[in-house]
Amino acid sequence: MIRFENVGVRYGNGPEILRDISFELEEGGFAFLTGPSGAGKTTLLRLMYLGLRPTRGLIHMFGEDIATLPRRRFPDMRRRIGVVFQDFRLLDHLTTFENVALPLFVDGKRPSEYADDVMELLSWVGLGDHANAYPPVLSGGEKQRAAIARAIVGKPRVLLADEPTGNVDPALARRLLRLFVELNRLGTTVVIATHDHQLLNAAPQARIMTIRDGRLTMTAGGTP
Amino acid sequence: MIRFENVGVRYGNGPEILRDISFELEEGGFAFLTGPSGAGKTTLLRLMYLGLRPTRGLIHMFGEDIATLPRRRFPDMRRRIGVVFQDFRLLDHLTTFENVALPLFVDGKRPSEYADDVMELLSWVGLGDHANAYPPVLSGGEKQRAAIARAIVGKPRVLLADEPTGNVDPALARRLLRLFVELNRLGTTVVIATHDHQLLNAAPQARIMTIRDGRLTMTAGGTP
Amino acid sequence: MSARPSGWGRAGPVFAGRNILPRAHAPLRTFMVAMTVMCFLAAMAAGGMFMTWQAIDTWKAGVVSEATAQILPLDDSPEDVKKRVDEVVRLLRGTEGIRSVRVLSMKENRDLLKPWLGQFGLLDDLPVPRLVAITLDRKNPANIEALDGLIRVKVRGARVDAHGHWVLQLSDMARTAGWLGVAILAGIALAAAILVAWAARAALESNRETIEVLHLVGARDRFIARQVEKRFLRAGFLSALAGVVVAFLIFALLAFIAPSEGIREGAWNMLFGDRQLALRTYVTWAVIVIAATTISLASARTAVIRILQNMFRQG
Amino acid sequence: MSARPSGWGRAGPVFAGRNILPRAHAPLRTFMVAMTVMCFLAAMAAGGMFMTWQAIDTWKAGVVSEATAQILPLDDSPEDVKKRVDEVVRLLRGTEGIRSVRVLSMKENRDLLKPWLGQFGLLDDLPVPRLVAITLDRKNPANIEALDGLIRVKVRGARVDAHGHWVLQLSDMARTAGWLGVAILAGIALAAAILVAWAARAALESNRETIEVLHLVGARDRFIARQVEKRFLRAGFLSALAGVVVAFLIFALLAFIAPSEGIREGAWNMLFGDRQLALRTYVTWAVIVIAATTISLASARTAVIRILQNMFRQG
Ligand SMILES: Nc1ncnc2c1ncn2[C@@H]1O[C@H](COP(=O)(O)OP(=O)(O)OP(=O)(O)O)[C@@H](O)[C@H]1O
Ligand SMILES: Nc1ncnc2c1ncn2[C@@H]1O[C@H](COP(=O)(O)OP(=O)(O)OP(=O)(O)O)[C@@H](O)[C@H]1O
Ligand SMILES: [Mg+2]
Ligand SMILES: [Mg+2]
Repeated sequence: MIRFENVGVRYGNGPEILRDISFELEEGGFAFLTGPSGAGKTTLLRLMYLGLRPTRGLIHMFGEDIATLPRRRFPDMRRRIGVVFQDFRLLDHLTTFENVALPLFVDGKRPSEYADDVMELLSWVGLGDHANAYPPVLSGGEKQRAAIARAIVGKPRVLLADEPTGNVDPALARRLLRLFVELNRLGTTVVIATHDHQLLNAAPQARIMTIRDGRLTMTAGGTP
Repeated sequence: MIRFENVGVRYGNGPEILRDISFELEEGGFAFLTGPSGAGKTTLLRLMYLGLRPTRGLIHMFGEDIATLPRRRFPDMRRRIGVVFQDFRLLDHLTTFENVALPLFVDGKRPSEYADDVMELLSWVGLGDHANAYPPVLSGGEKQRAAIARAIVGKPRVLLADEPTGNVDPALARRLLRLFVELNRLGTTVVIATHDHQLLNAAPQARIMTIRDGRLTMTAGGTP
Repeated sequence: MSARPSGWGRAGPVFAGRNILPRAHAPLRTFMVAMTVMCFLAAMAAGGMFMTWQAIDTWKAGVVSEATAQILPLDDSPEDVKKRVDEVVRLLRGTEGIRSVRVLSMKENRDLLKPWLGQFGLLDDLPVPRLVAITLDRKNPANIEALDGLIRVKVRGARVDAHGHWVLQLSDMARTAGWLGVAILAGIALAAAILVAWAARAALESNRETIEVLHLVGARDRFIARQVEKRFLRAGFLSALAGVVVAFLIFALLAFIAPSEGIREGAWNMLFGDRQLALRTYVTWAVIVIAATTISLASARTAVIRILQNMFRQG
Repeated sequence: MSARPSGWGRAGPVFAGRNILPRAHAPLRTFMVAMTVMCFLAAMAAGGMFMTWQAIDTWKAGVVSEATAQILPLDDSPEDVKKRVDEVVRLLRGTEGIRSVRVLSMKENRDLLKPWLGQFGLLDDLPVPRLVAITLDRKNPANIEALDGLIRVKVRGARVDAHGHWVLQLSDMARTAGWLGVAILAGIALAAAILVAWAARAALESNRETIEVLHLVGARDRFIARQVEKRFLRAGFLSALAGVVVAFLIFALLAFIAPSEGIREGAWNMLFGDRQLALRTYVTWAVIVIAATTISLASARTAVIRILQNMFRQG
């Protein structure tokens, strides 16, 4: 599903952030990505969602080498990947509902088709009352939940979540994790970058990828 | 030091987010502010840093009623308060060094006076190598640490930190908490809004303020 | 903390207008103001140019449509001269293509000759020719040469002259004024094009974040470009139109209340009068609106493509 | 992910230029382009207006500095007339304030009278007055009335006329052209003021976040306003100057390579020639730059004060 071979990344002329990363994540896998702040977790996720080309190495996703993928194929690829960004990346001029429905909207679906689904998802993440609020008036945790909802609304085949529970309380974090686990059970490959050790413990079946000093180590873990 | 009397807040015509908040925090106190996501923690901090006027009630800070404080006195008041914003609020066009030194710069100090102090602080929070980097290229945790450094660089008499460890690993979180405790020992009143229960446990002397359904409860706690 | 009003109160969970670029933010509004102001200037310049051209045409036509008949005194008695003058007037009145005929009084005659013959009492005695001012029908002017031949034969010592000399000079002047007007219009149009293209680009640049997010959630380049075009087509067209409408209103006001009769008439003809003139004005104004909108569209489109292509290359 | 270059490579930990508003971002650059373009247009309009005025002045001066002496044939023999003409010329040549004197040939005389007296063979026989063209010294013209008195006394049947009639007409025209130029300049200035004020406000609006953060870390309103003013003073002034300099270069080019001698001379006089004309041009251009900068400064200042005062009121 996702296969890295000797991938290296450096930004500009800076030091190499990621060095010789090689791993494979099978379809339907569930993995946590940890490591100290600034280790390169976000960078690794950016490689996976085509947000950054590696300096060297090969990255296969869905059986294709994304380093040689032509630009016009990007949208198709992206529609199969849901991303929760660390800084949320919500559009301030759209309501929470519109933000969450955005992947469906750009896919050409009509609001009448997806309105109910989106509202249900919003309720699930606790934003039912805020569907018509704009992101600037949401609390930090509410923004994070809107970002999560947007990432999973299209039922992506791969979900990449960058620190998705940094701004919510532990109870809510476990609730959101259940959402990811549920999605994983339906076949989605899930990668969650997090510092939250309690979250790691709450999903014991997951593999744990740790980045330290630019190198990746991976626990065996079991697929569900 | 900080005294709330029957404070209530509602945004526009929305529901009352905070209701009848009354508490007093003595000079040199240390308090954690918790509560579920969307409870009103950020709102309460905004009241304290003059970022929002209460709909009703009295707020005394430094012995003055800030509801009737004229605008031109705000800057003096603000210079005694350091704030770590939940969304960091770094200026993208300034380097990390310049962002952190901003409170000193607007206070009229000369770079030559504070350059060493700022660099030392940056090293302490692990940003020594990133002094000349701009915020858009920092990792999430690095931005958060820059925001913390900016809040404490002016040795404020009150420090308000909103979720200051949501994007850093547990080890770094404890290191940053030590920074707050150290500052508190030197006389700064500290209020930290957080979901991180491990952080709560790491500072047992602190009082814990919990917001739930718009109401505040407060544990007794002991001053250090 | 933001100045944005709290987000309550929108009715349904729909994409308002189904356009997902921000409705109005400062850079887009600047673009719109720039479009309005520059299209206003261009429309004013075009209108002013047409009015000047027309004023010159009118003047030229006035001169062209004038001619003079001269009757030499010869050695006749004043009564005989008068008879010959009456004969000329009769002939002229009978000719098609002549609107009016007027015999200049002796005083007028003298005044016309004054610059050359001086204010001497002597002019009374000098045998000066009698002049008849002829105004031709502009639409269907009489042939001056044929008329001249006729009059010469029919009346002794009489002839008809066109004011050809002046016409030539005026044509030169008109040509100069025409080119000057075109140069001014071209200058303003160029300035407008630069400013409008730039403002469109800047307005789009400030949507970079939105474009990136759209791309990240799987929008195709074509979809994003169409959103941008929709937004700029609407904003640009309406703003350009507003500028031209303001120019129209100013000229319309001139047509009614300008202090000078000439300007009033010129503005009237340009806007409501002569069908061909009015058509020329409106077509030019339409071209201004279309050109400005096209330029801003093209500029925004180029910018969006550049943003999309440069996105996510490296770091 | 952002297009900003990775932030390495700045040397020291200092505030570059000690101005903490962003150096150049799209809205500020739009403001700068608007300043340049509008100041360019205003400077071109002012220059064009001055050149037109000057052309009219030159024409007027040409007419004013001309006069005619007439010598009536009376009943003299041609030789006697010639003597009297020579006498007039001698007198005129001896008068101060006259640059040149020229006796018109018989043919010229006849050509001048042709429009009125026709192309009859008769003119040869008619006793037409002889004309002498006089060109006055523009700086120190002779007094025409005194001259007329003198000539009348000294030479029988002679007199001197100024072209007063034409001067009056030309003054009217010059006044009209002058007001037209002022109206055009005023229109462009107004459009420029609106656009520039708006662009400045928009550029500032897009710094709202920065202003809020500055305020939050304890900056005084005065400090923030000063930062804004520094930024807009510099950006606005330089852009306005650039626009005027481009206009200057275009006129300078005209002064050297314009196809028409008149335009060449006009542009030259306006820029480098007559000290007073040049001074007027440069002062006007300076006023344009100063006014544009002031307007943008005032607009930005008003905007920053409004942002500061509306900040943190409620929600
Ligand atoms: N665009 C960029 N240009 C230059 N350096 C960058 C860029 N983005 C990230 N970096 C640097 O690369 C390193 C890794 O960043 P990354 O965001 O991947 O860390 P992370 O593991 O996600 O950290 P955190 O847990 O704090 O979010 C950091 O030191 C950061 O400063
Ligand atoms: N400017 C605003 N206008 C309207 N409603 C707002 C505004 N800011 C916050 N709210 C609402 O007020 C409530 C409390 O928000 P606040 O940011 O104080 O929560 P919080 O306790 O900080 O939550 P979190 O832990 O998620 O950061 C939320 O429901 C939020 O949607
Ligand atoms: Mg990260
Ligand atoms: Mg909060």
